[in-house]
Order: sequence, then structure tokens, then C-alpha cells
Amino acid sequence: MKILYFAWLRSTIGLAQETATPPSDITNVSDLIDWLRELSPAHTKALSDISAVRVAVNQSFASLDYPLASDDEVALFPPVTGG
Amino acid sequence: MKILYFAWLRSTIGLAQETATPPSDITNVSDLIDWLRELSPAHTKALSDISAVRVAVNQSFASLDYPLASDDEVALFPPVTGG
Amino acid sequence: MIRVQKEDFDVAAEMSRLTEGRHNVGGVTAFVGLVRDMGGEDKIKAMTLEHYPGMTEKKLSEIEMEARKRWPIEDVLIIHRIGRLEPGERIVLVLTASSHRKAAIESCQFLIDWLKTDAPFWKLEETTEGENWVKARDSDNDATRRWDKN
Amino acid sequence: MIRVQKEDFDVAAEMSRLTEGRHNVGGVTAFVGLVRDMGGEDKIKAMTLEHYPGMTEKKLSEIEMEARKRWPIEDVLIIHRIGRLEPGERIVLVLTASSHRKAAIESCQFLIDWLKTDAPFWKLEETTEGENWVKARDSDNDATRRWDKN
Repeated sequence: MKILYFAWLRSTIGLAQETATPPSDITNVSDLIDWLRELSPAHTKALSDISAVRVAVNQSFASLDYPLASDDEVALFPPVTGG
Repeated sequence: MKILYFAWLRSTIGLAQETATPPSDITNVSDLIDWLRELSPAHTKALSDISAVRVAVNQSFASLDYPLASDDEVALFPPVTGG
Repeated sequence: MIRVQKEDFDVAAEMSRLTEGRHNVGGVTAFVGLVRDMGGEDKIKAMTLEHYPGMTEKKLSEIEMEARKRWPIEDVLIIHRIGRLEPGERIVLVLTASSHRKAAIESCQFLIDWLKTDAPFWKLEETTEGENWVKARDSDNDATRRWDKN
Repeated sequence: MIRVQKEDFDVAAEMSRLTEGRHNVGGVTAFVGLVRDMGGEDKIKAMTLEHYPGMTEKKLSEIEMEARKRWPIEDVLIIHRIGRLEPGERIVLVLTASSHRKAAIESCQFLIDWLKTDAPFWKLEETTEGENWVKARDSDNDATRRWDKN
């Protein structure tokens, strides 16, 4: 599974992208975030407040209960501020 | 009194501008139009349907009961179509 | 600012002039009206724009003042062309600059709506079937009335 | 059409390209967003625009398609710049062309409102006091929700 980080999630975690192989009981976005949070202190810090995080799965916005497959591209980022 | 005509009022009457000296019992816009209508067959034709005519007195829109003074600039024209 | 002119205008140049050195402008809206060739059944060959010199500038200034009262606008530019114009040519430019995009867009819409019903311009169409004066449309009046204060 | 680029754009040239040879276009609306220097107490020295390549183009295309469903638009152009921009520089251009001015203005407003809340761009401010990521504003969400269908 490809995980992408943008904006302050990227700078806090210190990674733009990582390839993760979560265990098979990680079946949706919410599970994945709980699992990612334990990867490092930086992950813990970046993902502590889930309400500040938006998610896209395969480049479409997704909710926390959105189901995941092992070859998905999952992006985590703050609310957008373009325009 | 200076009378200006625009758009099809101008082309129907055949004048862009004329100086009129209406009698002293012509006190408002409605009176003036009734009086102008008798000046020539072209005036009669152009001013037959008063609902199709808009009026400005001294370059501000004016209603039919707007009072007139002898040195006013009165413009008669169809509804505007700019922009 | 108001300009009535025969000459064409350059939207980008006017926009740059309006925002130059003003770093509190967050949004600029431009509306450009163009001559269409589909005014009815008959093909339009050209439009001739006539106006009421003096009253035009007065009304446009009043409309600009009204927009400035309603929205926090940094600057406004209205250019309206007169004379003979062919299909595809620019007729009118309304430019508004504000610190907020909502104010810039809404005031631009307000200005063009009011201009359509309150500024003394008239259009003479040349079609393949002859000349005729363009009729005012109820939809334009409805658009302006929408801005009336309750 | 959608373009994401580092380079600046020329509003007049893009507008001419959009309307060229299309004589049924009666109105073109352009919204240009600019970098302001008054984001808060601290002076803004620059903004860096980051985006999610791939998703950006996908979302902007979806937003364009939605606008085309709702309004009779002849053409649409969205240009969004990325990278480092200083106060007064152009960030975004939304251009809409329609036979009717109402469709041109409303669809332009719709596109910029949606773009603000649905396109994956993020702004990093450099102020005199350091760097910080710009926070999303409730007012932007409210502006987008206004377009929800009942």
C-alpha cells in the first residue's frame, strides 16, 4: 500500500511517501490511521488529531470507514487551502 | 427647453436634438410628451406608445409626473440595451 | 473609474494597472461582454452602440458608488465601447478588485446587471435582413431587481 | 481545460484563445486570485503552493464537468500555479465563456468556490515571524455548501 503525506503531515512525519504493508486485519481508513500512528513518534504526533486529517483513496476523497485493498494509494493531508 | 432623442426615437423623429418652448401650462413630463406629439407626424408616430419611452430630466431618470423648468434638458429614449 | 471609448481595451493590462502595488488585493474579477452573431433568426453582421454623453458617465459613476457602498472594493474599472462593432469584438469590461473573492465576484455581477438596465446605451443591429434596434429584455430587468434592498 | 504550472499566465491571451472564432459567446468571466501580504498580524513575504499531482487534475476535471452540467458553458479554463509566489503574484485563473452573462459569472464563482475546498492544494506562508501552513476557513466551506443541490 502506497501512503502519501502532504503539507504539515509531510513535514511533521518527515516523509512525502512510504510503502506500508499493514496486517490483514487493517480493513478500512480508520484502522490504517490507527496502525500508522504507532510507526514512529513523528507519526504519532502528526496523526494524533484525526479530525484535522483528510483522506483520499486512489485520488478520491474517502471517509474513515472507506474499505482498503492492498494496492491502494492512500493520501493523508490537512484540509485544502488552494485558490 | 432642450429636448434630446436617442435610438429609434431619434431615427423616427429624424432629430437628435431640438430646442422647444412649450406653453406655460406644460408643467411636467407627461404634459411635455403630449405637446411634443403634436409637433409633426414623425413626432406623433414616435411618441404614440408612451409605455415604450423612457425619460431623463437633467441626465437622471424621471417619471411622467416629474415637474419641469424652462431650462431643463429632457431626453426621450427607449429602454436601454447596453452592456 | 469609468471610460467610454471607441477603442478596444486590453484586459490583462487594465487588470495589472488596477492591482499594481496593491498587495491587499486577493481577488480580481473581470467580466467581458462580446458581440454575438446569434441575436435571433437573422445573422448579425455588426452592432452600433449609441449612448447619451454626460448621462452615461453620471449613471456609471452612481452605479460604481453604489457597488463601493455594498462591498469592500479596492478598485473598480468600467469600460464601455461605442460605435460600430463586429461579432467577436469586446463591448464592455467590468473589473473589480477586493481583498475577498466573494466581494470581487458579487460586485462585478452587480455592476454588469445594473449597467445593462440603467446606463443609457442602445444597440443597433445590422443583420442580413436589415437594421433593427435591439429590444430590452425582461430577464435583464429581473437580474437588476434581484439586487434591490428589501 | 485544466493546467497546473509554475509559470505565470496572461489573462488577455487566455481569454482571446477561449473565445477565438466562437461568435456565440456573449460573456466571459475571469477570476484571478492573487497573493496578499495581509494574512494576519505578520507580514507575508511569500507563499509556497504544494499540490497532489494526479488528484489535482482529476478533481479539477470533475469540478469542470459539474459546472458544465449546471450551466450552458461554451468553454472553461482553470490555471493553478504551484511553487513559490510573492505578494501581488497571480495564483489562480478561472475563465468561463457562455452565450449568457449570468451563466458565465455564476459558473466562474462556482468553480472558484469548489476549487478552494475540493482541489488538493496547500499554502505554506513565509512571514516575518517564520513559516506556517495556511489553515482552511469555515467561510470557504460555507461558500461551497451554498452550491449544494437541495
